[in-house]
Amino acid sequence: MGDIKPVYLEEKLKEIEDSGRLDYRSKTLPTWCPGCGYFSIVEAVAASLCELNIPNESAVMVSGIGCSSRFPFFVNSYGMHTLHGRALPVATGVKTANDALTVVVVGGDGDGFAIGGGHVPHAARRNVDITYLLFDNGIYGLTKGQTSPTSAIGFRTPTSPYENPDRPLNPLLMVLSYGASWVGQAYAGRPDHLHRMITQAMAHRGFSYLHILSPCVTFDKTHRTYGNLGMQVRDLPADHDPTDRLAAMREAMDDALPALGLYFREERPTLADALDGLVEKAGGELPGKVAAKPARKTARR
Amino acid sequence: MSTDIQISIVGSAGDGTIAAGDILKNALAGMGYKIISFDIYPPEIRGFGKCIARMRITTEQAYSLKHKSDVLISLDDSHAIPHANEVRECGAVIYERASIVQLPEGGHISAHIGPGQLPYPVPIRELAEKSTSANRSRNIVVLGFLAGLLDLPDEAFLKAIARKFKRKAEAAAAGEAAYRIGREFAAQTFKLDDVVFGPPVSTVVPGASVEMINGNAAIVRGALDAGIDTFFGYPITPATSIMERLAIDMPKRGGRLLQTEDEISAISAVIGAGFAGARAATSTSGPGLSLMAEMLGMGVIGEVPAVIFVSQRGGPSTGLPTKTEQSDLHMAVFGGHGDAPRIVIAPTNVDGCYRCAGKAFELAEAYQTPVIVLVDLYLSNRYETVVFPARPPFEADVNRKPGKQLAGAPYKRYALGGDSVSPRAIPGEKGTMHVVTGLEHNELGRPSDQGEMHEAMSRKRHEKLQGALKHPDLTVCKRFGDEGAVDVGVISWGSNFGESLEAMLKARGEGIRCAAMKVVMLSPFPTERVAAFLADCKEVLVPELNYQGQFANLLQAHVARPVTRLNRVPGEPMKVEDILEEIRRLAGKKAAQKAA
Amino acid sequence: MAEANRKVRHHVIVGSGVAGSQAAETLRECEPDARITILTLSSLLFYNRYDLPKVFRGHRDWREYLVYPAAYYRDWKINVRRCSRVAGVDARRRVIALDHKEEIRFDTLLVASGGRGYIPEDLTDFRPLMHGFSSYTEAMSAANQVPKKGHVIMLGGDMIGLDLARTLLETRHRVTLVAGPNTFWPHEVDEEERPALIAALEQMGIEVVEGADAGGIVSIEQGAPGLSARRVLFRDGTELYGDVVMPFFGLSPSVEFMLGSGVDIERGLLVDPALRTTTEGIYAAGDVCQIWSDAERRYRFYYGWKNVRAMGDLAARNITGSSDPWVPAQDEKLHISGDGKIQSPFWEYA
Amino acid sequence: MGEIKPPTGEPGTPAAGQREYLSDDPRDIGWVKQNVPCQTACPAGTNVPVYIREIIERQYGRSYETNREANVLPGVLGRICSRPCEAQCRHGWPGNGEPVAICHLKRVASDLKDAGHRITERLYSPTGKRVAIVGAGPAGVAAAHDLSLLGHDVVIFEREERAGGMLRYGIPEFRLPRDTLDIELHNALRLGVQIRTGVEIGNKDSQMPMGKLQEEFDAVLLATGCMAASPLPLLGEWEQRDLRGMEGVEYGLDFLMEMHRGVEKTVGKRVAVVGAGFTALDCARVAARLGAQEVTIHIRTAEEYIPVTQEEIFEAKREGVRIKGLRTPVGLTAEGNRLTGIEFVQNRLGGWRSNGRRQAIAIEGSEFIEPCDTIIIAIGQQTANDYLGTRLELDRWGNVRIGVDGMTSHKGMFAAGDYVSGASTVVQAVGHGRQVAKRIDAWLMGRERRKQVVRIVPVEKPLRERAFDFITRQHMPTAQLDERMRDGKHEVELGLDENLAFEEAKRCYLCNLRYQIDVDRCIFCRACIEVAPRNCIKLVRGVEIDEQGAYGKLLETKEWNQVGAIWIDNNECIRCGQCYTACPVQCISISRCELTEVEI
Repeated sequence: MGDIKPVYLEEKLKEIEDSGRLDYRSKTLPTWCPGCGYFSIVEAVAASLCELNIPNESAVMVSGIGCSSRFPFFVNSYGMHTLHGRALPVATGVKTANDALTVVVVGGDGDGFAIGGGHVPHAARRNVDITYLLFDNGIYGLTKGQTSPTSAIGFRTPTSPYENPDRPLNPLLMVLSYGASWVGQAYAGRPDHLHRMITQAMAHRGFSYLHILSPCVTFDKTHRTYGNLGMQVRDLPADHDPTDRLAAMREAMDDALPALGLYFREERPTLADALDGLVEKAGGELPGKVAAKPARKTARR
Repeated sequence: MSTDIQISIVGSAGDGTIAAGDILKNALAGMGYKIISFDIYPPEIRGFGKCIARMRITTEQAYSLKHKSDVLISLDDSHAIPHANEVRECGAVIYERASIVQLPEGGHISAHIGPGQLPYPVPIRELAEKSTSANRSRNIVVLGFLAGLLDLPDEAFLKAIARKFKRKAEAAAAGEAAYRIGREFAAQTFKLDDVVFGPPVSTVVPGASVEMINGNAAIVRGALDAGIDTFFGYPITPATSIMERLAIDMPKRGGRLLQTEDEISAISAVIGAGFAGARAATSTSGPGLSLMAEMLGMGVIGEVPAVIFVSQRGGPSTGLPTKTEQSDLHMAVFGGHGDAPRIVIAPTNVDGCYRCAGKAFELAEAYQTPVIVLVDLYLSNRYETVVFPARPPFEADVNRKPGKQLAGAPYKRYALGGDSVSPRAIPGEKGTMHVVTGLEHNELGRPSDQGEMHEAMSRKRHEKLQGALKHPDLTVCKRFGDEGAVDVGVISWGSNFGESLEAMLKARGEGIRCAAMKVVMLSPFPTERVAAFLADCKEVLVPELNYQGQFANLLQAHVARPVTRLNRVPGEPMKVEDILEEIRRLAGKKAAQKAA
Repeated sequence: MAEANRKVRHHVIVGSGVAGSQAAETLRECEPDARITILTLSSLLFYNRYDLPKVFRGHRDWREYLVYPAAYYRDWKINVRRCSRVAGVDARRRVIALDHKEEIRFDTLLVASGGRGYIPEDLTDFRPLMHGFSSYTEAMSAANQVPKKGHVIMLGGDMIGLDLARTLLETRHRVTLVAGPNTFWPHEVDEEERPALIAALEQMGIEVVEGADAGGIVSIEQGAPGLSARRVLFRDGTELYGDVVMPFFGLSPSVEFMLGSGVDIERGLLVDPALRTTTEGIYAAGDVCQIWSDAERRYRFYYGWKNVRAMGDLAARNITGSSDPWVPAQDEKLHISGDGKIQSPFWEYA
Repeated sequence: MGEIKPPTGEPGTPAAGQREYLSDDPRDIGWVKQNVPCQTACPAGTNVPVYIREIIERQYGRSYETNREANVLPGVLGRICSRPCEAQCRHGWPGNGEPVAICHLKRVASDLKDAGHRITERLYSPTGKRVAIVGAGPAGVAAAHDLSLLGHDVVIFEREERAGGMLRYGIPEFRLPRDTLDIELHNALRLGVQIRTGVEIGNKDSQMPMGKLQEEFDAVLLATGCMAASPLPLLGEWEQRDLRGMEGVEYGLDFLMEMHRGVEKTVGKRVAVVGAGFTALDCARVAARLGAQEVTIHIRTAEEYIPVTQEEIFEAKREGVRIKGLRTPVGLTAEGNRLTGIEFVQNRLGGWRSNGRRQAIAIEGSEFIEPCDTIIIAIGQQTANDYLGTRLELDRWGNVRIGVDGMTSHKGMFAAGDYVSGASTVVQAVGHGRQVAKRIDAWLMGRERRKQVVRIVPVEKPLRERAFDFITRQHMPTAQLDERMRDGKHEVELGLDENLAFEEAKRCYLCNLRYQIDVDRCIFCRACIEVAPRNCIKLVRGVEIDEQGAYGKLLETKEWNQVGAIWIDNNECIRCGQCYTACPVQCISISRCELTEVEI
């Protein structure tokens, strides 16, 4: 039960308008099923872009195929809606062409860890300076509810009518082991925390991977529902050290009670840095040092 | 009295349009009517896309849908308004009586109902909420209303509703409540006595069963009746339901189905299982077939049986994923790298889906090659009433086995000569061990880059397929209509043939001398029989749902003669009227020439 | 083009009966380019209500009752919006609000919504046990309830009911009339004329019960299974049994959607002799309007098919520029002809 | 920002652990005024949703007490109220169906409360101040009750033999049984109010002079109502003639009062009632019961504009009363001193009057005569001021003028009810009596002792189901026609039984529940809009604020980058609770908002 202290609408509206985050929304109303957790994510991304003061034209949203991949249409920025599973390579191309852009890749669990699973390790180890938001609802929504690589064992779907025999992947553990330089987890049902995590992920220089747990309100009425997720998620322990990859992996191992927060963070050269380095090593000359990144405000909170 | 009624339900995604159509079809089929139906739905799960459930209910099986419906049900006016004029004179339009939001002038469907049509406003939402305290059951409320309006028996509907919600007792009870309140409301309304259901005609022969089924379900049934052992697949519209249905039924028969991570993996697994002797298949649509092309080449060169069910949709790329089109013929017949001949069969109706699906496994084994069964979204999702024979008309095992090997004689997996089909051995059998490779190989299956060998093997791979044209109990092509010389011949393939046939029959009714031919086997091509037909025709019309005229291209590659192409890509089935118009034009042209 | 469009006037007519349909036709003749929309509650196009007794002769196909085929409306470009309930009229904004939340803008509005069967307040509790006769649907429902040679109890007995009674007698049904002050409505019959008229009804074969003599109706009841479907009980203890009970107490004007519009209403819409209501651009015609009669110095109703049609025609002409006064088109006298039969102008229709 | 206080610990305080807020922010007060239209429409300010909710919970006694907080005569008003609340009921708004039978439910609380029901009221300690009230009608009784609660010493002076005023002498028993009236009057005055009946204030010998009251009491409240029947303005030769004493002529109010004092009244065969109010209808119905064969009510305008409830008109018609419109009497016809008919002139409707009714304009030369044996003139009542020793300032309608403090032009002399407003309704009199009582208290004590705030209490669930909205209005069972006519006192309306009451009470939307979305937690997923039964949840970019500081219309948008909030338009909201259940992040809260008073 929330605070029942009355909220005065016009004050609230003014606060929201003044914040400027509406500028990061497109005009189009999102077409996801009402109640979908993805609404929470698009809202948080808008708020984070706003908070980091990233100019709209410097942001690029790249996606593949799936429910989540409609995302670029709802953000007031550049975007690409590419092929199933191929968003990460496209984003790598975009980022390599212009390092000044803020590139956000969005995709679902199927896009990222089924068809496109082969691309994730490479984007991570190269430390492409992009933010990869993985919308994990543990199901294939767009094809109407089949199992995904993160579906639980025993989950019944049209393609696993008796039960899903496969154990789910642990993308966090995978990505930690792939060498991603920023790894975190959030939950669509906690919009505040989600927003803070996205802000940090975007602010990070390098490949940031944010795993976002979300329900599929249309096809999953039993497993990953708001009700279940709400009870399962916990915060990372207060004393968790985000520079300790092993500690992060230990926390990531607990997929029954997923912990929310920043698992791991390190600063290391990005793909662009490495390419620049190769050029230097070859004795070439950089084509007029890429303009400094657009100014970023540090997170307000 | 014979029945011929068409009902359309139009709604927005999430309104339960398709579900309502399913219940209605099942109820009517349960009563013994023949049904042909085809649903149209948008790519979004929710949101604002248009859904149409459209069905034609007849005493005898019809070939296609009609252009005008007898009843239109609107679950969403913004989508239904453009279809209001598709209701025939004296037909009925059933719609939501009151809007929740203020509408602009003309925003309500009642503004678009012509003077000849009958309006039926129903407080659908209110009735739904009244009966179940929720608005989800609006679709069932209208079904209740429809049943009342057309005086259809409750039992058939309640059975169909119970079947729809079989695992959810609560939903079934709510469905029944919604149905009853709709029906009750109809009792207060003006009766539509123009749409009359005559008595259904039973065509069940002893032992056979009659089912209202769609193309994909028929494919599944054919595969099961042919004894499919393994299936690997990846969801893609409009083929997904093949896999979904197999997922339910295959384990019951000891079969194994696996959802792989992508099409590349799926076709790989199918080839592996085929090598190991299983009857294996996958299903996909155009984009998936593209991904599979590389592994398809492997199947051809390795002479591994494999069955690929392909349901076409609008392309290229993601294109029109929920719309129908016949534009993958080129890829199915020619697609891939290298000289990679394969068998491609394209059924023309739901019954054909069943037969082709079963025969595909025979063909794959008999000619040791990947077989593509090419349907499209229209046929996959189209429901028809099909009579299934008591015994499946498929051979359980047509493997040509190597038999007892002479001591010391090496087993030639790819032996040349004869009908070019070599004995095929399966792992686990003694004395016939060999290697299947993607490299060009000799008769033993060992790598060989000799030019002669590549020529010989290429010829073998092509020649062996000729046998498929004479494969027993398989319709390769078939002629309908007038015998002998005709003014106009219509030749077509796939789902589009129903409309072509109906148009040809109508043209005959108008006194035009004409005939039609359906071509089921596209590769290898039945050149002789098609050429004979074309020789009878003064004018040839080739209607198909693609822009390029892919079938006409294929036809002309085998039989050089001018044809008239009718190509449409509206994402929907072709209109019978359009084909008919073209036949009339061609017949007129002929007459004019004669007169001159 | 846009300029031309703006000049096209939109005439909206509420009601598709004799008055409304006649008005639409006259409007089209007077203004070939105008937009004409008829709003009606009915699910059928204009049909002949005077023909409804035919349902008791077994004529059940609604198409038989239509006055014009659908093509007429297409050819004449008259848009008929059926099953459309008017919720209210905003005379100031010139907008009609339909019940389903659509607004229709109009330049002129003709209210020709007619009347519906009046049921005296003391009988309203029994409404579910009575069969109306004011629409095709109601007529069908009554006809379906009456068996061959069945017995109809008619309450009130206005001229609509008596017309039906003539058909019922010809089709060998039994008719009992519970007479009262509304018998012969809309004719105003005085005490002296009445006995002879009642006798004429009896001569026709109608069994007449004087309701007042029996102390009035106490209740109408559903008959027990196997017996007659309805029982009418009178205060003096007598009772009547029949297959259906049909009220015929005359019409009360359908004006509720005009309440609050600012247009003056007493029982019907008050109009001047040119059929203009008190609000500019809004006219009324037919059974719904109370016309000021200079001769009688009062507002009064005029009934009958010819009157109503003439009103529709007049209203349309006045809407399109004329300013003619209303002249009744029909004699209103009820009389008994030489052969002892009742003759009423309200039974004469084309 | 509203004033936030800790729990008050008053009766009705929510269970421990919950909180409640008291707010005096105009936006919150405005919210209640706009959102609880029945309460706002009630002159007494009855907390309708709460008492109906208590009926659903079958707590009839509590429901009765909730009523009594605003109106000490629930059983009486549950029968004869003019129901301004029902005209405003959200359930009766276009598209929503028919209004809740608020009045009938009020009667339910009275009828079904436990036989041993105990009245609970909070008393102030005695102040030592004395107040005299003239007139024991609804306004006087309501004021007396409140003043006595506030600790003042109250004495009522009543001219008639018994208390009740109009209620007892002006309303027929078939509408208001006297035992109900007696009990409620007794309960209202039981807290030490002295009532002296048969005492007439005036300047004659037998009367008590007003000056004496002023001397003996700290304040005097005049609540003598409108008890003088207005004369019928006729034209020509009849203009100057006094109709009293003419055979066949009755004045409506006098007719009823005499009857209720015990005088045997008779009417002729054909009775014409002139007038359009409750009194006219009552007279017509009484006439029908007295054996008249033809009773007609003649009105100047049309049925649409007469200020009585539709049910009242319907019942009168059912009893055989006819209503004829567009006519004004201009003269009578008579044989000697005996009335034989009325001459009317035909009217047309004219412009609007300030009270929302229409003017009638006579059409020249359209006179006509209708024969009748009795005319009952019930065109209105007036106040009588001749009993006062002093002259009071009057307004242009001849009613006494009072200031915002409730005081007349004479210091210490207050006035309330019809005596101030002219003939109106009982509920207005009760409401006004209470208001003026509060003013008197403030004057006597030198300060306001109570003020209005909004109490906001969280509610854990919607309390309703959507299916309730489709229950149709329950009909009030009425006595059979012959029973009614046989015994003129037989109550016509029989009251709702427990089952009917429960069904009817469930219909109430409980408009005092405020549904609110926490914009900070909202993820804009529109799951709530999906299930909304009406256009009640909106994508908003702004809100209008009216001059009182309360919210007006929500400004909607369909452009995503304009959507500042998804907001529940409580004015459209029918409190079905669908959105509350649908919200995935539980960001919808429900709170009960009710006007209450706190001590200052």
